[in-house]
Amino acid sequence: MRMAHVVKHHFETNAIAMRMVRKEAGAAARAVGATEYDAGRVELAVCEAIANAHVHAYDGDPGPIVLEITYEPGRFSVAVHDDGPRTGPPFEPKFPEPPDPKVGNGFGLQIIKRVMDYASLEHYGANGHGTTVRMGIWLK
Amino acid sequence: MRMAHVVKHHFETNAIAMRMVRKEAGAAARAVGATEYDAGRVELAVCEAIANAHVHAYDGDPGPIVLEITYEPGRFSVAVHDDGPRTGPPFEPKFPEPPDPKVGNGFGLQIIKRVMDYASLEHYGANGHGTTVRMGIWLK
Amino acid sequence: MEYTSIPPYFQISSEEIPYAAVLRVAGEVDVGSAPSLKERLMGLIVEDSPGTIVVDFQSVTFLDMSGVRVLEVCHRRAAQQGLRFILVGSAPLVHKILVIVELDKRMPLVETMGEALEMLGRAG
Amino acid sequence: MEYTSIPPYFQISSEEIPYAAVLRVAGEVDVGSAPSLKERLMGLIVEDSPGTIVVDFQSVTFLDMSGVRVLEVCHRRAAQQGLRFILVGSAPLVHKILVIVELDKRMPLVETMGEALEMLGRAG
Ligand SMILES: Nc1ncnc2c1ncn2[C@@H]1O[C@H](COP(=O)(O)OP(=O)(O)O)[C@@H](O)[C@H]1O
Ligand SMILES: Nc1ncnc2c1ncn2[C@@H]1O[C@H](COP(=O)(O)OP(=O)(O)O)[C@@H](O)[C@H]1O
Repeated sequence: MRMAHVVKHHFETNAIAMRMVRKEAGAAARAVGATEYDAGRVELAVCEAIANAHVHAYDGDPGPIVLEITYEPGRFSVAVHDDGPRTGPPFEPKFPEPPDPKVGNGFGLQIIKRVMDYASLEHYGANGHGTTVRMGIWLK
Repeated sequence: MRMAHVVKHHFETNAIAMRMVRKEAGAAARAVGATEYDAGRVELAVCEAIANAHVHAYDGDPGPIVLEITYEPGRFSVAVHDDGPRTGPPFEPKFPEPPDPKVGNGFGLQIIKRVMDYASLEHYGANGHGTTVRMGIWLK
Repeated sequence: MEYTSIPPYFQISSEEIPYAAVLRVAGEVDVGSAPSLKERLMGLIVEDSPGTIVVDFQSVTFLDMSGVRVLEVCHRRAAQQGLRFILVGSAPLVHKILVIVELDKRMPLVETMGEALEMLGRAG
Repeated sequence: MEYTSIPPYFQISSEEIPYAAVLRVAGEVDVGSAPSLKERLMGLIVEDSPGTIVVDFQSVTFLDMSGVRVLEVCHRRAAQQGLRFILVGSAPLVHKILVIVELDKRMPLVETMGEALEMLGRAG
């Protein structure tokens, strides 16, 4: 049996909670054997995923996030769920490839994709079902 | 207005989740300015509170915990809620004073009380309502 | 979105050297500290600036997109004023994000202050 | 409750010196690593042990009640066999928990290996 060990984090998108949670994700990764560099990758990707939720799902206002950390032997994964956008058009549920340096779009997701060992995006439309970013790293 | 910044952690009492959460609590404290020593105090107290829930609320089996971290300017606090004991007698909702070195009882709570700047205990009887330990440190 | 109530986790200092202004940055550049970085950097991009702005990132331990955006906008402003930007240092992960967003294609990225000074010498 | 699947965050090594067995412990002693500490400590408390067991905690970064309980039970077993226990070192917070549980009243707690060796000299 492969045991999964899960910690779910519920918080609102305010600057200090976002900082605490980013650091917590790094600490959780270190706690199960991630190197400093790998914990840094997790912190950066978590930071960008939460920032996206803050900006795109909640227009920069506080809104609820559930960040789920899962440890299984050999891998450490994170899912970031938001509940938006409350308004605005649905977006393509994929990582922009290539990002558009002119409008500056697409780099947040690009960073997530490039620093993590795997990442995916689910979007459930504009009717309040929200967006989930799933990502993870392999642990040696 | 004094803003409170809250992160709620939901997990089960298994060894790895308990380790991750203890480290997360320390990281959250550091993220808002706690010294290494103060973050260590938080880690130790969280460790003992979760261990108590694991042993006394759930008889050493996995059971649900909600650990709530709150940052407010000048203070960092933690509440640990469990949902037990499912069986067994209700216990006195207070910190044993003095602890009993012969039976080895009371040192977990004693440590919490002595390493944190404040701590309190609420117990809601043996009918499944559970126990809450609240504690915190002052930040300079 | 600045964190007004938590202790600073970001330090910044500046110095003038021949042909350049040097901005030394240490700690974490994130959404909470990026505004201070922007303010200090913009403060160096003024009429009577020396020809080059050296941003020393050797002691930066974290950089996110909000920090990258500050570098981008300040670099653009500097270019408009005919000033050159050199970015020094950067830990492996900081370097990685700079490469991902292709900042390395838009401004010189060197590893040490020595290399930056050498570039100044060549220009000056 | 041992963590079988995560990398070790706890190191232990032992050495015999005149009149004593020394156990050097490093890293975190918690519910996951306390069983290994117990096994190694109990392994030193045997018939032909030298008179003293020196437990060097100078590199222990975390100690919780499960670790304290191991020290207590091993100390009791050692006493039954006429062996002495000396605990060396300990970071401020590790020291604090030892004082709270009053282990400092039940076994000598010294700060350096030098002090421990001095005690051995006196006993030996
Ligand atoms: N959590 C989210 N909720 C809604 N839309 C999102 C979310 N994350 C990303 N997006 C959409 O994907 C696009 C690309 O995101 P990203 O790569 O982070 O670049 P940027 O944030 O700079 O636009 C965004 O512009 C936005 O439309
Ligand atoms: N979360 C909890 N649920 C139920 N009972 C608890 C809980 N925490 C503490 N207790 C009770 O308080 C007593 C003292 O706890 P503690 O100081 O940790 O010492 P110990 O765990 O060694 O008994 C326990 O023996 C137990 O009866």
